[in-house]
Amino acid sequence: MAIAAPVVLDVRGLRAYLYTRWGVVRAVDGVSFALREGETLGLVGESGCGKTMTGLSLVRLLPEPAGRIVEGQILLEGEDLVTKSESEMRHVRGRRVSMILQDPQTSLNPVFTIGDQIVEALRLHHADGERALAVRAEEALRRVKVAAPEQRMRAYPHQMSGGMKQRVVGAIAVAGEPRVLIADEPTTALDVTIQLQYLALLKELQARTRLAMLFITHDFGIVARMCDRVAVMYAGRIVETGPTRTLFRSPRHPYTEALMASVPRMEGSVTRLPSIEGQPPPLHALPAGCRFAPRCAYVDDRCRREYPPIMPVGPAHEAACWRVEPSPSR
Amino acid sequence: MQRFILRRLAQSVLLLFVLALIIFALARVSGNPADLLLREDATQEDRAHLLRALGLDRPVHEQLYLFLSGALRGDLGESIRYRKPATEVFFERLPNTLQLLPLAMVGALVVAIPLGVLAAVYRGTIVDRISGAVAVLGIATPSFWLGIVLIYVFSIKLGLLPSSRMGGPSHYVLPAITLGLFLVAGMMRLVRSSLLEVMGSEFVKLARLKGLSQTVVIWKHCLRNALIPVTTLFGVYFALLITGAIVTETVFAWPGVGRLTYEAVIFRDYPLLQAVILLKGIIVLGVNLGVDIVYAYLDPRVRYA
Amino acid sequence: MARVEERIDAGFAGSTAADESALPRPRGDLARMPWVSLVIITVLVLVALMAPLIAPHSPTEQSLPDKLRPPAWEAGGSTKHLLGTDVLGRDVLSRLIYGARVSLIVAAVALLAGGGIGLMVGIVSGYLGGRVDSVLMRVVDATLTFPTILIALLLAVSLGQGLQTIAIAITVLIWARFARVVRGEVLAVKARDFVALARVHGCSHLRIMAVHIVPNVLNTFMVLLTLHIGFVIIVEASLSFLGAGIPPPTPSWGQMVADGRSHIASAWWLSVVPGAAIMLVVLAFNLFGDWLRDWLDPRLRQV
Amino acid sequence: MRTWSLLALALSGLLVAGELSSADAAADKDTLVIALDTLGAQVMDPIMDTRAPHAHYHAPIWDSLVGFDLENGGIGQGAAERWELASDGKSWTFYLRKGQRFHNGDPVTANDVKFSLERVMSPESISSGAAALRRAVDRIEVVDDLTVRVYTKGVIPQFAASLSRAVFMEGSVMPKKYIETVGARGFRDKPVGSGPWKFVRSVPGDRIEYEAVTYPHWRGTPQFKRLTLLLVPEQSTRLAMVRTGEAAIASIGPEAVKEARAGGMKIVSVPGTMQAVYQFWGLYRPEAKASPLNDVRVREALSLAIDRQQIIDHVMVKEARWPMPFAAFKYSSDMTVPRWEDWARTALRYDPARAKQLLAEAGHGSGFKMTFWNTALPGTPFMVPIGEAVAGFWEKIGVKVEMKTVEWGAFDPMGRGEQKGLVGTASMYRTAGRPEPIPRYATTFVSKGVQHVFGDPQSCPALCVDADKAYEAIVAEKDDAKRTAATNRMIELVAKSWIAVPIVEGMGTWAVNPKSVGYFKPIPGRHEFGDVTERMPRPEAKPWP
Repeated sequence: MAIAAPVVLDVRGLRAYLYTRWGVVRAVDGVSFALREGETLGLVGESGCGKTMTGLSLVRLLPEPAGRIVEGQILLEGEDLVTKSESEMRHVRGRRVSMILQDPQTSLNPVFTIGDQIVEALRLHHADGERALAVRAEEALRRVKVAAPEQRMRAYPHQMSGGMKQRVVGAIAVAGEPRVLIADEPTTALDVTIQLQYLALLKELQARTRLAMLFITHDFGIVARMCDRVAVMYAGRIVETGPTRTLFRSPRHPYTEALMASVPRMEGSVTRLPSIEGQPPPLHALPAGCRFAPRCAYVDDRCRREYPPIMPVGPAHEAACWRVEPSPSR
Repeated sequence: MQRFILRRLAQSVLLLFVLALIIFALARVSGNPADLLLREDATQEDRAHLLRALGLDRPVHEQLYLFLSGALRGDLGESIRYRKPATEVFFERLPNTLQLLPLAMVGALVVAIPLGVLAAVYRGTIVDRISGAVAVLGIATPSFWLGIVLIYVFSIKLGLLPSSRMGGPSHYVLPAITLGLFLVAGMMRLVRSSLLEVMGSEFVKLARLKGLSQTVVIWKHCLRNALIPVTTLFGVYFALLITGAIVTETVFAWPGVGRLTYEAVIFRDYPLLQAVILLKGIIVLGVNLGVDIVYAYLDPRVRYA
Repeated sequence: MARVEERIDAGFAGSTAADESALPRPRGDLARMPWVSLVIITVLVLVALMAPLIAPHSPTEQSLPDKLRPPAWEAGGSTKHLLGTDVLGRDVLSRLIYGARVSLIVAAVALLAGGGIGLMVGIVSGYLGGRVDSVLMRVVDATLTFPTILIALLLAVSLGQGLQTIAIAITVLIWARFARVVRGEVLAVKARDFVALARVHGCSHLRIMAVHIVPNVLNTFMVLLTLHIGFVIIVEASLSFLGAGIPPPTPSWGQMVADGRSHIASAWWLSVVPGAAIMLVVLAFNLFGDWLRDWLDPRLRQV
Repeated sequence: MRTWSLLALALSGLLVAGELSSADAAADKDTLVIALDTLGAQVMDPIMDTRAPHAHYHAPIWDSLVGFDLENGGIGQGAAERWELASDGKSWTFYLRKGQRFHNGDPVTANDVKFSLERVMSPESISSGAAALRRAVDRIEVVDDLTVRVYTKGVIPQFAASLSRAVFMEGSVMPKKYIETVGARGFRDKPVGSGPWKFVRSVPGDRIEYEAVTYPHWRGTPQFKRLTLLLVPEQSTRLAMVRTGEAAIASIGPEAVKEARAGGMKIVSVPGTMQAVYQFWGLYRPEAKASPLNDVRVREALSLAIDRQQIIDHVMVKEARWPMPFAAFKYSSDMTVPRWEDWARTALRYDPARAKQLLAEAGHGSGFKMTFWNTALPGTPFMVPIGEAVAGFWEKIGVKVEMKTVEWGAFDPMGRGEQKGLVGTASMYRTAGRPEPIPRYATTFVSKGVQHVFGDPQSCPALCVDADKAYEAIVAEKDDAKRTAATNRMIELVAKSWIAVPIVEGMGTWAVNPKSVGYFKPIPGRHEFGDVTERMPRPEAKPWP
């Protein structure tokens, strides 16, 4: 991976909270990462760790009226999205940042045809006539390998399989040739064979348009295949980031270590898969100090008192844990 | 789709048969029309003659047989008061009611949808609470009282609108408002809840992701989905309106079938009462079936089900 | 098609069995209780209970010479009759107070009877499903198509007018609405896993219905109760207008509004006072019902 | 949004349709518009409507064989100029006016009268007086074109009167040739009569329109070109229509008089249209033996307890008069009116002290319980408030009244047959404004009568026997003086029994817009204006005083 590729998206100290009846949910509690052009960053963690909320914050689609970005910057090619007005954000969504959601079954409007929904996205970016837009839409469908696009245009969502629908969603996502694509567990709802095809399709799209991709998932198999770099999230914060291979081979944060241990290996005998005791802390009642402390094998009282800052532990490899000795950063 | 319609028709026929039996019995329990037609000093012999003239002297089971066999042939007997076929009396008055119902419904929709959308979009805030209260006003005011106050204000005091009866378009305004207002609360609440549900779904996020504005998302994508249940409610509301019409038609001297139903009850006009209930039942069931078909048209998921 | 059924019923009851990921609630504004409605409701219940103590006059005591006296604050009004007197010189305020009792009794009887039947039918029909369900639902549809006012009129003229007739008439109509909504809820609850779990443990149908189904359906039932109190009072008023309401001398709000309607210009308070009372009470119960529905809405329990 | 366009289309279509439906006839000056609370069966055929008060929509089209005494109510000249009773009292001869014509030009002849009477008596007819006519008429003979003789079964002194709309509506004159050509259905669709107004059209449940005849008419030539009777069931709506000028006249109840005056409308009250009474049922029956109501002193006390003047002033808002004895009015025939006016003033006075004293004498000083059925007959809804006021007065002298308010349709059947629910109870009732009281006495007091409050043929105590004897004396009596004495005897018998007691004499009340119709006087006793519309002047011709 050429290190020299320019940073497309730079997220610094992002905090996004949800104000609910039971207190403030600190879904995203100080997340920072950078995303380079043509690169795929995996955002990994157990469900409820705030990864989806992070994705939604980037496109400013936190659930109204509860969600609000309270701190931090989201620099898209230097422009901070946090301070943009809603109408300005409308020009960003779809054109410069786009997103694929998890469940294809509900991602498409059931009462409009596929063609309508694609054309609607295209119309925002191209000032062509209806005829030309329809052609573009068919072209988009062909690009995501949907068979017989002409008939498909007139079909309704409920007449298509999950896999096909997710391709349509993909087509819509890239219709505006965005610079950044956020994929929030796009294949979780699909069965395995379709999953692989879809991932290959995403790779191909990325290669063709050089777009940067943030891939949100809890499936390490996908991380290994898709992502150049990985950021592990726990209880609203990134605890470790680094190149995929490094994290798989030599994780430094106890949580990443435990996660890697619980991934079934092809080679070697598999007895009982180790699991991590306890539960991730509820996001509206977070303990002081390191949030993994209650479940960490190497915990000491310092961990419980003070939250460890993220420290470099290797080439483009950082971790937020007191055990980690600082090593010469690059 | 054909199988669905056939099943519904079969059910409707069964329903109408049960309805016919109930109304036949209930009408006779409520008294005898002869007592209302005779003068105070009519003798028992006069009563016997009148019963014979009205065909009420036959034993009940024979009357039931005549009624049911007649109904199959479409002859629902002759109205005791109007001395002409009950179906004729009903269809003479039906157009008057049918001219009023759609206006009341459209009026209710025109008020209910914006209120519902406002309540959903600004859910939990004061706007939600106020639009809820405004909608509930429709249920909270007895419609006859509303009608009379409207007449007093708009025709007596301001002289803007005619006070009652049928006539040019200005005659439709007050009755339509009186009839439609009490629908607003139910409609508004449904629009609100179904819109909230739709707003929570994924494709709304996707629409926003496309870069569509909030208003386009709400008014195009969400409302279209949210309105589906509202149209299916048309059937239920149509039935509500036909009964609600009794009060409004009385206040505004509107010669509709609502008023006719009330008269049939008060005068114990068995044949007319039976005919009105059955024909209204048929219309309501027909409208419900029609609405379900329209619903299928609106919601593609159903169309090919 | 079933899915739509739920949504329609939701429209009536307003409780949506929406999917879990809907919007979490902002803290603060909705948590506030609908104080205004609660105050009105408690005042109403207190007034109805202590009617004999607080009513200045007996509701049926006539004094013809001072008939149609305006409320105290108007010219010609006297503090002896704060809200004026009616055509027979009876005190409007006292009749309003006793009328509250009548309206609440009718509402209570009709709702408990109608609601109770509806609840049972709804649960049985929802839980058993199959032919039982479709037969019961056809009966429900039949009752819903029956015109409300007409049944009440027919019962009034056959059984004789009175409190019990109106209560019966409304019960006959209300149970169908309750049954339909409760059935929808039961279907939703039945789909949840813990019911299947209970079956696995060998619980009898009856126990499951009582222990598992009823508590979950109760909140919708509560919401329906509050929303229908308004419906009952309005039906009573419309019946009085058609001459089949609660007969004199029992004071009832509906009858007062109906009787007062021909005095709109000369004695406005005769129909405006009870009319306002009806509006206030129905508004209070509906807003309370709406709040109750949102508060009990399953969606809001989890974040 | 397809749905929106559909809805908008429906809305505009309907509005346009509304526009074309019916021209708004209310505004123009040449049309006399009357708003009524009922149009009865709205069947344009005299033998098809049963309630006498509904005759107001037949009256404009059809003349009656015997007419009205316009000044003080009762009977007068009609289509027949004069009539006489044969010496043996068994037949009546009617002499028709010359030159009368039906609307289709056919002349009115004795054949039409014979045809009309026979048509009223035909099995098909359900008009409520038909049965009485069938019992009375033996045969009808056409003497010449303008003379017809009716033979009656036995002597019936009031036979001629019963053919006047002052009494019932069985005397309508119908066109024989026309009906025989177009048939009953054709006659009902395009009715023809000899009255001052021609039929234009009838919109069911909404209105009936008439057009004035163009030739002078003996009942009076109409001042307006058109007459429209509107059905407006809701009283406050009728009131609103008169105030806005959409209607010239509207029928209202006494409770709306204050409202009407407040709106600047004139009030026309038709005197002696009805009598609100209360009566006790089946006191002679064994089940009612123990009831305190069996003591005449208690019954008299109940009458003395009622302040009739307060009911007249407050409940009826002065739109009522002091009553005469049961079913008697100032225009009644066969009775000495002045004597009974004095009796009514003294006997029906308000004397609570005497009432309490009488109750004490009867051993009920501490009061007793009784059931009182409060109801209102069609057309007189104010009977219920009167009943409530009466119950209020009884409560004041210690009587605990259990009042049961019942809709008329449910109450009327209880009064027939064995009267199970009514024995030993009191109820509100009404006597209609009729010139002869005796037929109404037969209904209530004679043992064979429908209500038989004194006694039934099986058990007929002394009072019942006296009443039957008094009634027989009147019916068969040809000599006027003797019949009057016998009638007075019957009235006294009933008055002293205190079993059926008049409360107030009701009036028919109308609200009139002085800018739409000129000053006119109603016919006493006739609530409806069917026979008055032809004499209503235009507002500019005769302004209101």
